Amino acid sequence: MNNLISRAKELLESKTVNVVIGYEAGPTGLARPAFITDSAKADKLIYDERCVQNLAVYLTKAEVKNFGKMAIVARLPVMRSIMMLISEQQVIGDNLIILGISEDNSLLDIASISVMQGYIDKCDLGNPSKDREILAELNKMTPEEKFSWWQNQFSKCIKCYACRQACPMCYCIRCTVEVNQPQWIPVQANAHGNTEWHILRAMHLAGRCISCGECGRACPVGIPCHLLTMQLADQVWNYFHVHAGTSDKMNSVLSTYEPNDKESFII
Amino acid sequence: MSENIYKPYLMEIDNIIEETPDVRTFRLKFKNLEEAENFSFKAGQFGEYSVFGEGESTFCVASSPTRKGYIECTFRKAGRVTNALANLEIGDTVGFRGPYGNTFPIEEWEGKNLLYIAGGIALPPMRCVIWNTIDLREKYKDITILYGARTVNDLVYKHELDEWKNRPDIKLITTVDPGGQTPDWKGEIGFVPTVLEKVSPSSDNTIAILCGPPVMIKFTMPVLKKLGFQDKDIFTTLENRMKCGFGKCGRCNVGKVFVCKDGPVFSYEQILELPEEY
Amino acid sequence: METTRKLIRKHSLELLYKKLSASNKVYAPVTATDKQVEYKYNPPFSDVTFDHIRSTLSVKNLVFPKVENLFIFSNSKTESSITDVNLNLLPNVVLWGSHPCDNAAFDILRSIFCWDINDEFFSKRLEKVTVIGLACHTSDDYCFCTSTGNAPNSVKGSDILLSKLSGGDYIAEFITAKGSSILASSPELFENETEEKAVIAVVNTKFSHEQVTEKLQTAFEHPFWVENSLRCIGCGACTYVCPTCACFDIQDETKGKEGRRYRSWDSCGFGLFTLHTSGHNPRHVQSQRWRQRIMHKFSYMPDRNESLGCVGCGRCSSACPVDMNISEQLEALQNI
Amino acid sequence: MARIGVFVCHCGENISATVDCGKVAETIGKLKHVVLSTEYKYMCSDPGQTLIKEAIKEHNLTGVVVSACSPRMHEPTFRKACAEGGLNPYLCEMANLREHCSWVHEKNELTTEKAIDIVRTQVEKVKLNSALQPIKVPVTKTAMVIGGGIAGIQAALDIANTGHKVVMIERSPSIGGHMSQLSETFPTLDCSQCILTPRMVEVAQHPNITLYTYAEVESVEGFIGNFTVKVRKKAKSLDEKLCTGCGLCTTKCPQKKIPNEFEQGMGMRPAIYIPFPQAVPNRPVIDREHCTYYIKGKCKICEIVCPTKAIRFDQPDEIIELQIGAIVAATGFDIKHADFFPEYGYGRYKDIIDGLQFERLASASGPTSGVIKRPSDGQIPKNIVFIACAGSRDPAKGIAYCSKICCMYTAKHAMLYKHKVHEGKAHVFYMDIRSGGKNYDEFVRRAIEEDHVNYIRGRVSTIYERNGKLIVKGVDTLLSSMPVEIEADMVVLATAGVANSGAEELAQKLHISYDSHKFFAEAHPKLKPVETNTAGIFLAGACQNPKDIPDSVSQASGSAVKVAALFSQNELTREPLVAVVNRMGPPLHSTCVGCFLCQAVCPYQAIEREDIKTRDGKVLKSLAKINEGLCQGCGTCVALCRSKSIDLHGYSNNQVYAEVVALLNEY
Amino acid sequence: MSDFEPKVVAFVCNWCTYAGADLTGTSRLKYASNVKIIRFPCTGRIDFMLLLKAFANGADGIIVSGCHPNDCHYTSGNFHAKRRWIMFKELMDFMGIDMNRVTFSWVSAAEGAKWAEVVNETVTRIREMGPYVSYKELVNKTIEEEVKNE
Repeated sequence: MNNLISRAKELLESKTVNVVIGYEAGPTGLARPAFITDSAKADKLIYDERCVQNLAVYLTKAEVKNFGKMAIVARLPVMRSIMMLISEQQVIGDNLIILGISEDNSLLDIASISVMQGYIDKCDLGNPSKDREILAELNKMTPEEKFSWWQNQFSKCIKCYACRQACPMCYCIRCTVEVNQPQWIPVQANAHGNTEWHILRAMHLAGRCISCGECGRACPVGIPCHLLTMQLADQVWNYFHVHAGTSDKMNSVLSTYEPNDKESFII
Repeated sequence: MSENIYKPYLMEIDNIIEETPDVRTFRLKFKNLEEAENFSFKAGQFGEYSVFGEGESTFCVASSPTRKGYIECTFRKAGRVTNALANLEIGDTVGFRGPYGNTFPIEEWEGKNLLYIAGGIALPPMRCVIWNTIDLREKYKDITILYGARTVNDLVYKHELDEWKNRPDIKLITTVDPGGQTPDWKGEIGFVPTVLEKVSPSSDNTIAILCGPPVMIKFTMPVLKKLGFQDKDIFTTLENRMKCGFGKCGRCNVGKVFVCKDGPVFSYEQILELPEEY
Repeated sequence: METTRKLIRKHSLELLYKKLSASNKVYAPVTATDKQVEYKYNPPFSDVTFDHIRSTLSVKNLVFPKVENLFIFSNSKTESSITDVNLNLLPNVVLWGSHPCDNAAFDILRSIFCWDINDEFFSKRLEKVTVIGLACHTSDDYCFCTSTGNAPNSVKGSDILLSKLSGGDYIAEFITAKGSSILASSPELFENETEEKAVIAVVNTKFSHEQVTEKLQTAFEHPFWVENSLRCIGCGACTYVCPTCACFDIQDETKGKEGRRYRSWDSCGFGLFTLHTSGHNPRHVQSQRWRQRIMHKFSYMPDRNESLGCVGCGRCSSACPVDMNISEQLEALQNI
Repeated sequence: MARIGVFVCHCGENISATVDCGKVAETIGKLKHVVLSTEYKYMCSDPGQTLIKEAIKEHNLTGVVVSACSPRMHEPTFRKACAEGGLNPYLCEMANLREHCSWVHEKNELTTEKAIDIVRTQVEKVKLNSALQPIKVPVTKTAMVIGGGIAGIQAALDIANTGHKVVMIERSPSIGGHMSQLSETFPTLDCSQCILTPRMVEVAQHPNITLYTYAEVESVEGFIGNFTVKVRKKAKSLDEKLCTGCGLCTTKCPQKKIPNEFEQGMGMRPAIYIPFPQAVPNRPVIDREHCTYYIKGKCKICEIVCPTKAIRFDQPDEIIELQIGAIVAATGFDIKHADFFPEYGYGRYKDIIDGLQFERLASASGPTSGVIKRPSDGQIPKNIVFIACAGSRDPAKGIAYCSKICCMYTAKHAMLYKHKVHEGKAHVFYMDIRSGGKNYDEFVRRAIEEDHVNYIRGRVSTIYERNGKLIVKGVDTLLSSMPVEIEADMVVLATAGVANSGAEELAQKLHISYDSHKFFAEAHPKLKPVETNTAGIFLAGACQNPKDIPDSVSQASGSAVKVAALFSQNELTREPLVAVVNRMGPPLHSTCVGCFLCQAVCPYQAIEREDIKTRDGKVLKSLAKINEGLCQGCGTCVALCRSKSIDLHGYSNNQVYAEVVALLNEY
Repeated sequence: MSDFEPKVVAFVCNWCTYAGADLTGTSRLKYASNVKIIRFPCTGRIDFMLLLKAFANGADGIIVSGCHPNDCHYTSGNFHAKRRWIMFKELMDFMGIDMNRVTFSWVSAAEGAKWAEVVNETVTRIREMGPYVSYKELVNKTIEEEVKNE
């Protein structure tokens, strides 16, 4: 952590960056995103298991973009999000300094996007193990069981869109739910509207989800909606052998194709 | 009448005028005569117009309260509701809730000169008060109307502009942006603030009523100040996104002011006190 | 007015619950499998929790459902007709075990829905609700009811307020006629009060809301808003879990010739909330929306509705995925 | 003000026999906004069309639904009728009651109900149609032909002769291509150069043709009718205006041991050289890679001997920018070279050569002046083996296709050999003989029957040297796979024709697609064999796949007509059914977030980047922008766009959504 | 359920399956009238949301059909569509939404007979499965509940 703080100070003092996006401890002891613009305040920065939010979500936020050059504290999911954001032209890699954090919470030396790519390549890119277990359980269910399991979850949804807002890949200026000509997704938070919203969200993240699980964690009513996108991330790997967020030049799975893509259901 | 404050009057479209390819004026009559009897409104107020199945949209009543038995509204095809409205025909049913909001203080203006300045699709919210004061012509002194649009095609109420033009007791100046004129255009060519400066109406005992896109307001205000208008003598209307129309749904407020309740009519003096949230 | 206080034993409480369930819908908190506390209609008494600090959602949906029909319509070739929703068919609801903060919210909601003209969808629903509140015997860091003029044992908004005694029985305080009628109909379940003291949570005052309101008068342009909302991601979680947030949207939905106009919860945290058709947005960045939320509750509402728009339940802070802690921010605002 | 007119056609009895047209018209007439719903026996007949035209005027219709046959049949008919009636043709839709209803179902109520559903769906759609105007794209009437082989020459001359300007780009110092290397051509055995060189000269002298040799395409931007092409003119180290082509420099150049490309390495050339005597232009270039001056910094003998002082050692490459309306890619092919056939010992044994090398040996202007001498010792081979399908049709070698020309040129080679070496023996190993074409099979029969070439059906497994002879081992599959062994003096491999070097790069510059063998891909294998997927770019010759001369010339003429047709208009008119990016108000308010995933799905490179800048040039926002000149309206981007910021005219989100709703709900 | 007639919507591309269905007509091959076609320029244009909209509006089954791989009029639209459907189907399977109600097929302009088969096979299958109650309930039940005011 000391490394992180001194590195942040150095970057701010040398005016290499205008802000360091990291974590601080809030009054209840939870870690939360922090925006350090003054090197004197860099001591607030923390890094430990409490630091869960995917900070990459801020890279596309208007008020944060105004800072210009910035540094960002990044564990693997954040790095992968950054890769996705660069490849989708939302972030310019040159404006960003990555304060990489390894699995054992130490500061990595990530000098460039290609170094970051090298680091990512060495990591396990599958879904987190606790989610893998739940996914396996769910996949064992019958279709009827799955339907009622998910309907039970969706019945709680209040359409607060925390899942969307917490996701670094949901950076659209206008979300499909805000389109009313036609009204693709029913506005109201009922079974119909909620189900279609979650289908839409998952499909829009197919091949783009980097399995950070932030959507599920952000949900105030506890819907594990991250399982939907993680299941698709698994399937993207099964079908296309691609992990999202592993290169800054990658095209999304659904915007590319191979003529010999295999499927078994088209007659 | 039902206590359901969200329930609209059913109105029948009595007449449709295609002002421009995108802009329509509807004349609406109450289906229920009793409702028509009990209905009244004042200049400046607005309502929620609806197509059942598409939703509601907010615009001013564009006809004068002095013309009884109907209301008129003018809208531009822009969103889901206005597109649906534009598809309707004479005889079709629409919903109307209102009137909501405050009014132009036309009683206070009696005995004064009136200067109306409007740009583009902002003439409709002003048409109501214009006709209202014209219909009470003897109560006011000079009435001047300066109306500008991007092109000749974008001018709305063309038939009424002709009528005003021909009336000796109204001074009408129309202008279009440079390049927006047609070969037979006889009005001014230039932006509204420029033309205003050129016409240079006296601010003496005069009320200015100003409606238009933000950029027009921005450049017209300094001209008005230069001409000597006081902030309290300049009026305009604000238009924020609205849903309920009566200060509950929570979106139209500018600071603590509800545009739907305390507006839409504001004097420039009032506007200056508002935070910039409109 | 002097209120009646009676003792009710734990087992009598169950009898009361069952009796009320027979003739009303009882809306009571239960702990769901994932540790979240949610309200359900007529859950078995054994499932009802008496120890929760706060439910995930507030109970405002009793009077302001997340989706509510305003009327039903029917379209033919040129005609349309409207059918009202019959609000008289609404069932009587007993809200059971809700905490004083949530109960205090009903008055605040009334100040929004009925400040100018009466919103009968709200008021008719409220008429049907009888509130049997439960004073808090536990609290956590998010709680700040005492800073908003409430208290863990405030009777505001309750018809009956239960307070837990150290021995596990309860004191019932009958506040309104609605509450007293329950006593009248089941006197056998209640005993006279003893010396035993109620266990009431301690919630320290964090700020003075009067001072905050005062400060906000001139704070509109203050850099505080941008600095303190950078991490806000712009979801609607805080507003949807809030017991007093009442912003709504009105939409139509059709199927064939039939359709309905309904209102549904909306949030000032969303950009779309104020977006004009032209693309212009008066509150186009998140700091302006965050400012709106706090201003609305602590400045505009005291001014316009003569009520503070916050009950200090702390739900918005606990629901926030990025720890936007409202009491922390208000404390800071008090001192700017 | 939607005012829809619906016309239900009986199609004689084709529809009315199973569908109750009266009921359809009556039910549809009750729909909102339908002001006219009528039926008629034959809508496509003159009176039927008149009915529509009159109704448009009488009822002031804003949309028309013709409920008749398939729109694939009569949509143009009825759209035209609407236009004649004063209604924008894109406000007309067809409901397919014949192919999709009356012809495929029995007469019953369900069929009529389905017909009503189909019509209702189109009524709901047409309400959301918008009046569209055909897209006009200006056309720059200059064509570019890339490649100066026979296909390029033919295309250039044909286009130039229609009166349009042509720019020809050739990367080698002379035009002529592979055809200029050939000796005689099948099946007529007339001299290749004799028929080619006049055309080469014509290209050079044609007033409408500008020729750039020793030049390559650097970049291509723009779209049909409006390409901007940057061309790199490689430095020839020569002032072409001064040079008279006397050739003195080439004879004096001290560096003479450079393998001659034109002779397929069978001869040598100097560093300053004219590729071949009939080259066009007949001017030398300095091969800087091999020139002593460029390597060692001194020599300059050519400069000294040049009578007109035309040598320019310091000449730089020059990049020129050209405005081009259409492009013909005619970059030709190449053949597989050394090391590709280790089993045949190519490269190890000097006397195993490829077909093009044999052409040079047989050519009167070649290194042996037309005498067939084997490379190793200059002896005339007495026993010669030709192996067809060397590489072609061999999936194991990665070339599954037939190179098409080898059967014919092998027969020609064998024949030429027999004509020149009367006592010699010629053997041909083949898999199948593919001799489809005018007089082609007769030609092969002649080789076998008149010139007694020994055709052996079978593959050669190996070639090795023994006692100065090349032992060719194979089997004769027609003789029960009997092993065959031939002691040959020389072996000629008809190696596979492959894509030319640099084809992939060029395809990427042109944004055209190419197949797995890097041959350029046609837009449609049958119906658009000359077009590419990028509008305004056409193909000629063997860059598409190996072809013989007549095929190359035909395709070249074909592409020339395509270019001429394009140039016959001042403006290109295109169907306006293209995608559009939402621009809600000012561009800054566009809902497009600029992720550009749409760019990747677009098969036509029709999606461009538009930067919204402040006055001082700072980029505020980047948006996708559809190039209407390129978009073909497939709509794949529309379905991909997450924010629904792209829509498709004619199949808009609103329209298809309304169709789904209308199809399933009764109103 | 013997007299249940399913509603089936077909989303097809203009160049192959729509033309193929035209050929079915021209060949006078008969098929079930339950299927109604919506024309798209290309399978690449078909938004996955439209499938959900079809179910929400009462469809019991869906057919999605376009050009065979490599035959796309626009070169690659069907390849993109294929990937989209792979993902969509996996998601639906995971959520328990019944993909046996959707037939994905490639039907070329020459396969008039195949189109009739695809339609008949789909209609028979959906008829056996019965109405798609669970999705209909998703839409209707909630509205009813809201009318009852919770």
